[in-house]
Amino acid sequence: MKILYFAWLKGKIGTAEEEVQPPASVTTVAALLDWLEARGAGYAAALANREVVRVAVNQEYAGPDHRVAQGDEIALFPPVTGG
Amino acid sequence: MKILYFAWLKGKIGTAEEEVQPPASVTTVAALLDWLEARGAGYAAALANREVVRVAVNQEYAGPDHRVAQGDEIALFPPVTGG
Amino acid sequence: MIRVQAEDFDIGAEFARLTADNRNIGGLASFVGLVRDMAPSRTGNAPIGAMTLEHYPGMTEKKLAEIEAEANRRWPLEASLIIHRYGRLEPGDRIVLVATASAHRQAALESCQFLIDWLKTKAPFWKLEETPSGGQWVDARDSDDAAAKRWAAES
Amino acid sequence: MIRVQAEDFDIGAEFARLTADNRNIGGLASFVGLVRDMAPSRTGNAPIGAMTLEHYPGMTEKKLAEIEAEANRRWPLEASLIIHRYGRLEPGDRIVLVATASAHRQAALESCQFLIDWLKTKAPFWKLEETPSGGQWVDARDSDDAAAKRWAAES
Repeated sequence: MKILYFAWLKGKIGTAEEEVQPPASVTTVAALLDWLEARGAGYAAALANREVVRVAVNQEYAGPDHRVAQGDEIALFPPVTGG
Repeated sequence: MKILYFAWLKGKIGTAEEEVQPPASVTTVAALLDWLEARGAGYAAALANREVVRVAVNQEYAGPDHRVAQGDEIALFPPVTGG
Repeated sequence: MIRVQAEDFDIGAEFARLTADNRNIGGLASFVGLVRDMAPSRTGNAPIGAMTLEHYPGMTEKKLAEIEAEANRRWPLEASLIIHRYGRLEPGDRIVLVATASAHRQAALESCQFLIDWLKTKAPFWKLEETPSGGQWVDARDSDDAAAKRWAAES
Repeated sequence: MIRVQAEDFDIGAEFARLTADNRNIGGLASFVGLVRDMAPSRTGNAPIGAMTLEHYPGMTEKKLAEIEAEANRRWPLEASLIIHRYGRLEPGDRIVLVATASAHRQAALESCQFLIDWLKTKAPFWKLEETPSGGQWVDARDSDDAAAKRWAAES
């Protein structure tokens, strides 16, 4: 599964993109965030406040219960500020 | 007193502008329109339906009770359709 | 700024002038009115060859300046512009440009809508359309009055 | 049409292209977002040297195309255009252009407001401002969410 990070999430985690292989028990967005948060201090800092973390699964906004699977492109980013 | 006519009022009355000398008793917009209406068939046709006649006195919109006086510039026109 | 003119205008150049040297503009809203080749008539849509815009010189400039000042009172605008043409115009020609600039987008968007609603009902212009059955003065529309009245309650 | 690009755009040329050969356009509404040289910060207004717009290539184009399609479903538009830039921009630079054209002005004005409200809250862009105290990611504003929510009830 490919994970993309944008804006300050990218800065805190220290990478723009990575391939991860979470255990089979990780089947939802919420579970994925829990698993990522445990990967290190940068992840923990980036994901501490879930209120300001938006998630897209295959380029569509997704809530915490949205399913994730191998081969998905997941993106984590703060609330958008375009326009 | 100078009177200006615009759009179809100009067409029906047959002139764009004229100088008139109404009697001293004509002191309001409504009285002026009554006086003009009696001046001929073109005026009568143009002023038959007061609902669609707008009046400006010295370039400000004016209601029927607005005062008119010698030296005023009065304009009669249909509802505007700019923009 | 307001301008009443027969000539066409260059939107890109007008916008550039409007925003030049002002780094506090975050949003520029605009509306351009154009001549259509069809117009609603009493018997359905009728093709329009051209139209002639008549106006009341003197009063037009006065009313446009007043409403521009009113928009600047109601919203914190950094710049504003109304250009309205008169004379003979053909389908596709520009009739009017309203542009408002502000630090924030909502002030720009609202004041632009306010200005165009207002000038539809108060600026002394009249449209004479050339139709197959001859010249026809365009009737004012009740919906335009209703649109302008929305703003009255706030004044 | 939507475009996501680093380069600037020419508003006059874009408008000309948008309205070319369509004589049923009576109104063209637009909004241009520009970079200001001041921005609200936690300690009042702070001067901005420049900003860098990051985005999510792929998702950006997808979301802009979706919302443009939605605007065309909700309003009878003759033409529509969204151009959003990314990369480093300086005060006075254009960020975004939204333009909508319709036979009637209200459809153009409303859909323009809808598109800009929507892309403020849904298009995956993030602004990094260069301030005297370093780079600072711009926070999303509650007022932008509220503006976008106005349109949800109608969907």
